[in-house]
Amino acid sequence: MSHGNKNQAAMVKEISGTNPLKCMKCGKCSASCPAFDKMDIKPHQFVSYVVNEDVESLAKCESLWVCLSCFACVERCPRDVKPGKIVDAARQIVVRQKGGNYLSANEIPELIDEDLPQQLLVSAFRKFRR
Amino acid sequence: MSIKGEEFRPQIVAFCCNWCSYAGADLAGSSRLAYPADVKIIRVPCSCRVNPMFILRAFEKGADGVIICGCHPGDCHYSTGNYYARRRMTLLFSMLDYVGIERGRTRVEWVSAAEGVKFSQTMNEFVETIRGLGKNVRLGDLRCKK
Amino acid sequence: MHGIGVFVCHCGSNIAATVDVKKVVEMARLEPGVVHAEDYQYMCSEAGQEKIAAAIREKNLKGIVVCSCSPRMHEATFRKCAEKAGINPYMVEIANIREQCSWIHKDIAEGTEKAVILTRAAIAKVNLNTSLVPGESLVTKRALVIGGGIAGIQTALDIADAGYEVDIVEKTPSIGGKMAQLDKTFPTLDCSACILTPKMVDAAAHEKITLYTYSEIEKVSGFVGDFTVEIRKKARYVNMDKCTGCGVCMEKCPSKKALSEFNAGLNTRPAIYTPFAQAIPNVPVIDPTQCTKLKTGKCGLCERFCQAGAIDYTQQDEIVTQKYGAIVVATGFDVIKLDNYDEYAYSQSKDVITSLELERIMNAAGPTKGHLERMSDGKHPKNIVFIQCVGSRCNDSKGKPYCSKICCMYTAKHAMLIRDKYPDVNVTVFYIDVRTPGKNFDEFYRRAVEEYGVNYVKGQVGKVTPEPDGSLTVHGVDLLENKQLKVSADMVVLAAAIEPNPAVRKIATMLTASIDTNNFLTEAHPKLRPVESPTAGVFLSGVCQGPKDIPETVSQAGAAAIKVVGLLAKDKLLTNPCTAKPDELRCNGCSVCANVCPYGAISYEDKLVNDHGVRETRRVAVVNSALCQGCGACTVACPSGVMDLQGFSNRQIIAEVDAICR
Amino acid sequence: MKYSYYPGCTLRTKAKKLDDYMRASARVLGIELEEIENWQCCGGVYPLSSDEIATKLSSVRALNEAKEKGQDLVTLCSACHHVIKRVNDDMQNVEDIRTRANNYLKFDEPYKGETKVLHFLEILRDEIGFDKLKEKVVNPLTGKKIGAYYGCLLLRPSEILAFDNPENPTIIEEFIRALGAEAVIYPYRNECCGGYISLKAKDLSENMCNNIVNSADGFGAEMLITACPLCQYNVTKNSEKELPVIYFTEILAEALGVKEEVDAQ
Repeated sequence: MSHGNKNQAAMVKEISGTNPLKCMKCGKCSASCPAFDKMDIKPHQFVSYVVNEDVESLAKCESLWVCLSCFACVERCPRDVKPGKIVDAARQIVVRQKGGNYLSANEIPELIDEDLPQQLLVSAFRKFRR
Repeated sequence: MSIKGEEFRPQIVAFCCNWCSYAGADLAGSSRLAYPADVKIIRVPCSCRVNPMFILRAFEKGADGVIICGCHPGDCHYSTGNYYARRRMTLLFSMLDYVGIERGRTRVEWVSAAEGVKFSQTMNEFVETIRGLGKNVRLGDLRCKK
Repeated sequence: MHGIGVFVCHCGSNIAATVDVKKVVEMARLEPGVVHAEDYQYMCSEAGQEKIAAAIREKNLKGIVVCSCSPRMHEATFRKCAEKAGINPYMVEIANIREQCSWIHKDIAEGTEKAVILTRAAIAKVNLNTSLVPGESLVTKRALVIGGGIAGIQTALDIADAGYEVDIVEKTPSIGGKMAQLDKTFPTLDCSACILTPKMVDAAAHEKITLYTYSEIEKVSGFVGDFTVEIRKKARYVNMDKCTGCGVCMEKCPSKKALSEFNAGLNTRPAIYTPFAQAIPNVPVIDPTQCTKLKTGKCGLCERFCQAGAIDYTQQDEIVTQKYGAIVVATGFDVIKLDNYDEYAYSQSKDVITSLELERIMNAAGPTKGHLERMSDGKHPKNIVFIQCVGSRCNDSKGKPYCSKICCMYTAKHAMLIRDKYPDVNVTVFYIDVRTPGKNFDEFYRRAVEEYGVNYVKGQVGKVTPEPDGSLTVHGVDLLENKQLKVSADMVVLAAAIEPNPAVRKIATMLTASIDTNNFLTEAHPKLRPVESPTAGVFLSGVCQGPKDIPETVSQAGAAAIKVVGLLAKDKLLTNPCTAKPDELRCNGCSVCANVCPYGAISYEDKLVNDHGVRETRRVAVVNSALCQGCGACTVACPSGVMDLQGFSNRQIIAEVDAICR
Repeated sequence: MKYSYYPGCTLRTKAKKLDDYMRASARVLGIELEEIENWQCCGGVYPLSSDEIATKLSSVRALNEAKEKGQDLVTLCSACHHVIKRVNDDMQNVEDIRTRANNYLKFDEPYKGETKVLHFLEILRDEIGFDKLKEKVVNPLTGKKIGAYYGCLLLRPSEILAFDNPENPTIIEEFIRALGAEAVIYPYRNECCGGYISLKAKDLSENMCNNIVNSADGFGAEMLITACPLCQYNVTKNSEKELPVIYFTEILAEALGVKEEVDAQ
């Protein structure tokens, strides 16, 4: 089943500090996620990709960039798996690689308006770029 | 974990009360929850049966660590035995500390009959601590070594 | 001691796979005192025991060591075998080379080395064993059952039918427990009250059963066969002998604000009340926190209207002391508090209820007289959503790690009953897994789906939001469709986890019965002794041991009863001979040992002693071996090291330490 | 009562009013705030990865400065509070992060999470007390129907933030009541506004903010109050209904009678 990259899966586990095997596939994370409809890989599926050592698919998915880090899944997960941390770890792996940035500085001017708080840009930079 | 040439393998004595901790150890066994073979268990009726003399004797004879396990406070089969054990061991351990036996070499842990996982975890941790501390020489009685 | 025999068991491959059994035999032969050593496939088998017996007789063995499974498993077996072969049963020691060696180690060299050391320690100990003779104690032929739910009632009935006296102690004003609150029961849908009340009546009418309702256990002392228990009979403020159960007092009582415990807090009851109409005994109690007369001295209406003159505001709690040979714990369960699950809006909306509350709503004697109504506005709901596993199967700090076991079935029952009675109501069940093992259970669940059209959706709900129009939105997910769902509902029912009755912790402590991390009582053996507690004479019945449905509870109740009957049928019990024993010659009568003894087994006597030719009268400690339970607290407390414990003597334990550290 | 105060980037610029109203109110309430010297931006989001420390250092510096002064550290912006409180928890409980951060920062004495991190609302609740606050109100907001919008950062993960019940919080409602207004409770008050996602996926944030505003409006709220500049921005910009979203410090200043003085500055 697992042809993937063992190292990367181990890295996701290490960065996130969670154990995907604790998951019982209840789906409470997916039921709680406000970004569910924008996600190609759904929160309850994150764990399977790590268990099956297919971090590559996870790294290519859109979900990395639409997770809001609102921690609803972390708060409500009955098994202490914390799917939000897993997706963030995968995102980390991507942005740490060269060229993994999801947001370029050139895009910024057309994205902002005059009321936009600094906090938004700071957060976006931290989440979308190395 | 295989027996390799010069790897330090500590000598560890565990006193377990018959009602909770010994049963917890049995549960760890039947659940196949491994812990190092360095731990050898002595069954006593209650943690309050553990005479400080036994612990001193173990160190004299070359033990590197001694752990006493009993029922959780309030759950003692004999109602109050573990409270006696707790008080005695607190005193003994500070005395041992005074003579140079590091705190980490002695430990009291409450393990119920249902806590096989905790028993195994505790033993793994304890052995790890003792491995970190290395061989114990304080109190060792050379006459005992023949 | 010369003449030790060592018997090493293979336990099939359980031991032999990781321990070189032959090597253990070979090493044992080298130990001092050992004159015989052998191994065998299964030492506990008849053939194995015959081998031991033969060796004892032929080699004139004085003591034996069996290297096998845990002594908690087969120590008794091998003691009996030794006794049959003619040596004292206490000349047997067990080296636990299975649970504490072969099962936890993988490497043969390592396992064998440890097995050799454990054997060596057992040999060193048996060298110092002495023959011990158990004493005898009498058995009080009366049993106590703590808890008057279906578990307690059934246990009591079975014990009483066997001819023994039984007392039931029930905390609330009536027996009946949780089952009395249920409307229908799965998988047959028969009426809970219809099958329970006859049993309640039987218990009350049985000549061998005494009911102590509205009573609690205050103190327990003693041991198997001879427990002494203090029972607190809380003041009812109603004279049980005079009360006719007419119920006028309840009608006239002006204070009607207390939430009804029986109706799960959905409506109110008077300050003087019986929990439900079929209560047994049918004698009300006055709730002192609610009664105006008891709080302020004014009112007294119930007294004025009681024609039997049964009201007595001066009644006090009463302590009854009773002796028992055996005690059965049947304290049952409660539904968890839902404080940690506010995402389901239980505390924010009256229309989010627990399944137990729904049970009361569906019941003809409940707050809505059996009509399906919303608690907020009394409207008939059109859409009902059930959420499973609320607080069950959680390994975070909020819930319970176990499966509550009964929820899948009762939810199928509720769904079916609602669809049957109100075909206009849509029922959706959000589940993680549907767990229906049991006779006719899965068929029952399938009927809910196939015949009653209940909509089952796989996926846990994330949140329930109350809407301005009074409806509820259930934010769920359909994992099989991989879609988020928002379902509009008029009522949401939560399958809240069950947990052991919170009172059980205190009771377990009094009984010195062990309890697990979830507050379920521990059984003596998970498979082979499921209704016995590790504490002799204490037995377990019902959910206090683990989640169970009614049929399982009733079976366990019967099993606990037969264990009690087996105990009470004996006139005498052998006592544990491993008791404390002072060395009279060296005792100086300092009294330290008596202070630590939890059983009051130590007293002091003036005795004539002969100390190296000097004859004098000295005050020395004396142990009553009938009372001593052998904990050993005194042996360590004794400043002069005079007190020792037979079977676990100082010398024996030191010999073990020496053998291990050699 | 003297505290160290960490304002954060946005309170210096776009959300200056959030800060100003608070400072004026604090003066009335006798809360003394000493701004951390040379504070650096917290980063806006808590770095979840457990293997790097660089993104946590600015918080540790601020925490250590408060420790050296022997003061509790007060925050106002939800994001700063979230980040600093979680970093502090790491410094207390995650040995690896603690060791590496201290090795790098080389303080006189290693920082081990000694500083207590408080949100300004917690000071109002736990140090001043809402009863006392009520007594200080000179201009009660009687008749106003106000919805509290908590957002996500103040409440979750509750294990660490320990701010309030994460699914049914009450602190801001109690605050509203103390000022004499009516608190409107609506179920979306702890749902996320979309945060930084509004930059690249505006529609997602719009959907979420509409849910929030529609729910609050449905339950009768006339305005929402928040502690987070980003929430304020998103909920205002990305919802269709025109429900005012203002900072909680603004109504505090109003009730305490210092709003005009701030507005005049």
